[in-house]
Amino acid sequence: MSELNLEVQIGSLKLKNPVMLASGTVGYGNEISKFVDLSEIGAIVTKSISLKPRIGNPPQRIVETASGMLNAIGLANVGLDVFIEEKIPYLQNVGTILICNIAAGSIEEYVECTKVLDSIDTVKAFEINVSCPNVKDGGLIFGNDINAVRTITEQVRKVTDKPLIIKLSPNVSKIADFANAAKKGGADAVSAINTLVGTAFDIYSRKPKIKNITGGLSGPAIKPVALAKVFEISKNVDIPIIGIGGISNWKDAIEFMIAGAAAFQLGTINFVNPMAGIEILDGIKKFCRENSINNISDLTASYNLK
Amino acid sequence: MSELNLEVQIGSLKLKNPVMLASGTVGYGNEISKFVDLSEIGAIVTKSISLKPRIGNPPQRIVETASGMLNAIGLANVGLDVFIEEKIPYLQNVGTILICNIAAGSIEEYVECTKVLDSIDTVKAFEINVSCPNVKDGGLIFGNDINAVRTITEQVRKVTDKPLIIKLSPNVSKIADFANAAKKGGADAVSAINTLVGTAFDIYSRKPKIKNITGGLSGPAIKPVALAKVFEISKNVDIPIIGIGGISNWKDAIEFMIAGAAAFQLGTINFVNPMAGIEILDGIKKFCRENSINNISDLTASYNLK
Amino acid sequence: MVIETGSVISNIKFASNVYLLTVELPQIASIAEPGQFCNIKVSGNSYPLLRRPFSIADVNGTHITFIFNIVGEGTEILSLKKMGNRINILGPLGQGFNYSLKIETAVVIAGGLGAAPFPFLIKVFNPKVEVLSFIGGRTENDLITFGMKNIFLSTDDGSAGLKGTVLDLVAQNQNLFHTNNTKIFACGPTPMLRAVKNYADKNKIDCELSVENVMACGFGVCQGCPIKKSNGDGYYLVCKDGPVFNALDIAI
Amino acid sequence: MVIETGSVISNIKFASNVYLLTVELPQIASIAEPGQFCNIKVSGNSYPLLRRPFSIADVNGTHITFIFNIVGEGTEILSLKKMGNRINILGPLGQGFNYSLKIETAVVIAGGLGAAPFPFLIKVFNPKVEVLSFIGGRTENDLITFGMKNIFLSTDDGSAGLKGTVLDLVAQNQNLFHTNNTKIFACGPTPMLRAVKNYADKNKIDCELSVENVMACGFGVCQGCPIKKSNGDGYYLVCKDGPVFNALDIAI
Ligand SMILES: Cc1cc2nc3c(=O)[nH]c(=O)nc-3n(C[C@H](O)[C@H](O)[C@H](O)COP(=O)(O)OP(=O)(O)OC[C@H]3O[C@@H](n4cnc5c(N)ncnc54)[C@H](O)[C@@H]3O)c2cc1C
Ligand SMILES: Cc1cc2nc3c(=O)[nH]c(=O)nc-3n(C[C@H](O)[C@H](O)[C@H](O)COP(=O)(O)OP(=O)(O)OC[C@H]3O[C@@H](n4cnc5c(N)ncnc54)[C@H](O)[C@@H]3O)c2cc1C
Ligand SMILES: Cc1cc2nc3c(=O)[nH]c(=O)nc-3n(C[C@H](O)[C@H](O)[C@H](O)COP(=O)(O)O)c2cc1C
Ligand SMILES: Cc1cc2nc3c(=O)[nH]c(=O)nc-3n(C[C@H](O)[C@H](O)[C@H](O)COP(=O)(O)O)c2cc1C
Ligand code: FES
Ligand code: FES
Repeated sequence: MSELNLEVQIGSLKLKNPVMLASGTVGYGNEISKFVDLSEIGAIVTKSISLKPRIGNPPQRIVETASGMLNAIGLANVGLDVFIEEKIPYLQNVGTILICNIAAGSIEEYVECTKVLDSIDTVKAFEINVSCPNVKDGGLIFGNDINAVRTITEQVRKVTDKPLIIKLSPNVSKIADFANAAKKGGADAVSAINTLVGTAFDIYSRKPKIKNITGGLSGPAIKPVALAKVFEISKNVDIPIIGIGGISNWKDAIEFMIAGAAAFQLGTINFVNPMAGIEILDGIKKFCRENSINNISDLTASYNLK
Repeated sequence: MSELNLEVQIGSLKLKNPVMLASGTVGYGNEISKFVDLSEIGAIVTKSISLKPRIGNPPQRIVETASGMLNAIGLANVGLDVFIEEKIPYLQNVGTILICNIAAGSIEEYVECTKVLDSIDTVKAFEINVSCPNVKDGGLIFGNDINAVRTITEQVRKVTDKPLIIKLSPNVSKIADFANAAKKGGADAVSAINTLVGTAFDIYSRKPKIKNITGGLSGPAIKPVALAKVFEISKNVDIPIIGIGGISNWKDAIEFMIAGAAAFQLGTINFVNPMAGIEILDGIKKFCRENSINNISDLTASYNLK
Repeated sequence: MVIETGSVISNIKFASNVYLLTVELPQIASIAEPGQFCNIKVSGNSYPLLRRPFSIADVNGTHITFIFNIVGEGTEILSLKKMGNRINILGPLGQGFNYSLKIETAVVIAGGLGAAPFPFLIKVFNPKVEVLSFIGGRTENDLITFGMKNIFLSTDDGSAGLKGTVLDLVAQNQNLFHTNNTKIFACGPTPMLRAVKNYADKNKIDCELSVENVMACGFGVCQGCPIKKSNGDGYYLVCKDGPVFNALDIAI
Repeated sequence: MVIETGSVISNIKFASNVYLLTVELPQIASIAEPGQFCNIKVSGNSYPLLRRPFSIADVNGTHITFIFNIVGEGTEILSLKKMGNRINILGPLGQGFNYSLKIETAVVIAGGLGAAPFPFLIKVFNPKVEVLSFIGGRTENDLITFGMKNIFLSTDDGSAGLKGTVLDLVAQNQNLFHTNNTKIFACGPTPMLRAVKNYADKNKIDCELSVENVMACGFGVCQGCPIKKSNGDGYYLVCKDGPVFNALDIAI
């Protein structure tokens, strides 16, 4: 039996396997490492970092929905300085690829953050969050504007040679156009999707259940939408895709790869099952062996439309 | 105790209560009437009708997802002539308001269908489906094009004085802009939302689980998204809204009214519980009584954002 | 067609993965016909969302029996039901078998779980009808003979009965058919039904097939369950026009 | 902090709507501290999606006991667990109470289900500590006295104990506190905690509050459970920095 090759290539970034942990769902790695040996995971994407610390939105920040959840954390994060001083030292020893996710309220801030982090060896790639729906400035405004996505990509590209991943918003009519803008701007890959805009009201108080009024919908509920977005990009744009949205088990993960993803990220499932990353990796290995797949990357975009 | 007034007004259309049954989920009324006394329901919206019959998409047309389902029926319908000859006679005696939903591949077809149906007394209003994601021609192409929505509305408006409802696609960045286009085009109301584009793949055959490749996601999974769309329209456009998306019980229905809906439609839940319409009506009555609400319409857009 | 919530009378595991579920459903039982099915809400909450369709396997007074195997989460939940649990069931649905008096020989062909609708059918046949039951499966464990009569068996692996397909088995025993008034009733996987249809066409034997399709509503409103008509390019709905069709009417 | 799947030892309904659930959880039991909580997966499938947080009410050898009431679908499912059922539990989580030796009088204040964390706390106190338990509820049925010591009761409707709030009850018995080394431990609805905090501030009594917030992860990664710091405009995370806080540290 030939050796199973789990390596995947995302632009110039090589991962030992396609399992990534999504931004905002594993903090800076310390808590989740109590459950999974991070060195077995393909890559970890840190919580969106901004130039200055953000305290985030007031509570209530989350609410459960049918097979999903809404969140409006408001990009709470320690800010660039503390991240570098306190979080990076831990992350450099975990033995997995570290990808820094950056969120910003202006193009300058994206560029500044990237520039600073570019000099840090431990940071192997960037994921630019142009699509967070839960902050007043930036976020969704960029994510829904093709030109902004293109410009941000171009400007960030200028200050780093490391792999650049643009994380796309699903709250658009044609996500392929945005993937194309990212590509034209010089991105190595896109990740799709961030959360869908949603809300919930308390019928007695008539208040939104989330203080921010709207939040981002994640979890199994959005999987069909996320798959359709990944598939749309795959059919229309020649760029590596990192699939995200509602993955809870190895079957879901493989479904994303078939639909076009080169790798995938686990989000909400980490909250429910912090060992999901390892379990999914095991499931994938078993599937590949049982189906005589020698290179996991052969699964990518292997859809059969006949 | 004062009498509870369940009447709602949607433009010039008055309904005895806000419970409507959504297009494509109750056929032409005959099957569902075995479970509910339709005369107790506010209105019934018939399956999208087109000028000529459509046989619809080949199987598989549906697949279950987490708290939702994908469908790609392909607007299977009997066509205008058979509808008028065979379906209308039944529908005219059911004792509820009949709203005809029209789908078409061209503006002319929309106009033609409306013109023909306008002369039929039993038809009390039109719902124009500019947003079906599952047909190659028309559908989503119109639904994602603001000018098309505006033009269709204007043209249809010219041939009927009956209440005109435009059913909007959620697969856009800013649904309020589309609601506004409908309003400018002369619509009395908008209904939101139609299904979200989604897909699913079989990991062994690598084929899409739905023959049409993508389908429309409906059911509880989409409720948070639907609520956010209704709320977005309510905040930005002064037009009556009919809320649709994942409603399964009376609490969901009231949540939609609070978020901005003047009335609401039940879709997927009809498949699981064909008596849902009546049960929801009962639940709403009880809620209003317990909360001293005398006019159900007071709930509409009664959100408290403080 | 009613919605009825009934108590589980028994839920017996009677083969490796096969269960016999009996539920007290007086209303449905009083109007059910062989070949019809019910759409079952397997849980009390919205997981899973949709009902699951199952053939009416047998009716005894006010009791309805279903035969099912575990293939996914819905049937898994169903397998855990215990005496006294209440289940919400929609039925009876669809068009059943036409089992008129003219039939002299009823050739029942069942593949695997396709045996499900036949105990009820066999029971209601006029006693003069000669029933021949041909039951096929991949292996011995797949063979369900519950409620069957004059049983012939086949397995793909030869672990029981003839080694071969159920169609091989039928062909081998063709001499038993009183060809003038013979009718085939078949239920099973699509490849089997296709073979049965071809066989019936070729031998000009009247034939009814009970087919399956994924379903959302089960009562004709969602249009989710089409099956191609043999004439023209339209579709029938499996849940409303079927699940039993004359083999001549459908293209499978 | 481990994920452990344990068997239900017992699940007893001990008041109108209140359950005492005991689960065999050797790993969690061996490291749990009073005031910590567990995040429980109430079902074996994805409905409901998220875990549900519950205080560790008591630890006996390898057994952990939870006290809960039915408020929604998750707790409803939990109430149906029977001996032998397996439950997947994440714990122990968060920071518990500081119950150091210096305390002479421990004033335990519980509102309704807020009684949950105290049996364990009371058990681990140094035997010399004098425990006074003040338990309030809307009505008699809300009062949970399980595992409490030196109990004082109040109800809003006067159906048991003092008619009034639990704070009225505390004030009435203030003479029992050895003020120098008195410490308050409180858990209950936010309005009650707010009143306790004010009371402690005013009387300069050291005070720890166990607070709640909706949670997704329970172990500090989602940032879903903020509570305002009393100084500065940042937030603590209830699941990681709490659920027990010194009353001086948080704004509620
Ligand atoms: C009219 C009719 C009568 C039936 N009678 C019986 C019966 O008597 N006994 C019995 O065991 N089964 C019967 N079935 C099949 C039964 O409905 C499915 O096995 C069941 O719905 C699967 O549910 P699940 O949640 O366990 O599996 P899921 O997780 O929903 O699906 C598991 C796998 O089965 C496939 N599947 C699901 N539903 C169907 C379906 N309706 N048709 C074909 N494939 C499907 C899925 O695509 C998937 O691959 C019948 C189906 C129909 C349409
Ligand atoms: C650290 C911590 C310890 C807890 N300890 C206990 C305990 O020992 N015993 C006990 O009975 N309960 C305890 N709770 C509360 C318990 O977690 C909730 O009652 C439970 O999650 C409700 O689940 P459900 O599915 O039944 O209700 P849902 O349907 O989820 O919710 C029903 C209602 O309760 C509200 N709610 C849900 N979760 C919370 C929450 N975490 N905080 C406040 N309101 C909520 C919802 O907004 C809704 O209005 C604790 C909560 C926390 C955060
Ligand atoms: C609580 C929470 C916080 C998140 N924070 C971020 C973030 O800071 N930056 C980001 O790019 N995405 C963030 N996301 C989005 C996830 O990375 C992911 O794109 C999304 O949740 C969909 O995947 P899932 O369905 O697997 O959760 C967050 C998601 C959740 C649920
Ligand atoms: C099987 C199916 C068929 C549908 N057919 C139509 C249709 O013909 N015309 C239309 O406007 N909407 C159609 N819809 C959309 C519904 O009317 C409704 O907008 C959507 O399902 C969201 O509501 P729900 O979540 O309550 O189902 C269909 C939905 C389903 C599930
Ligand atoms: S299953 Fe809905 S029409 Fe057949
Ligand atoms: S619940 Fe996730 S950080 Fe507290």
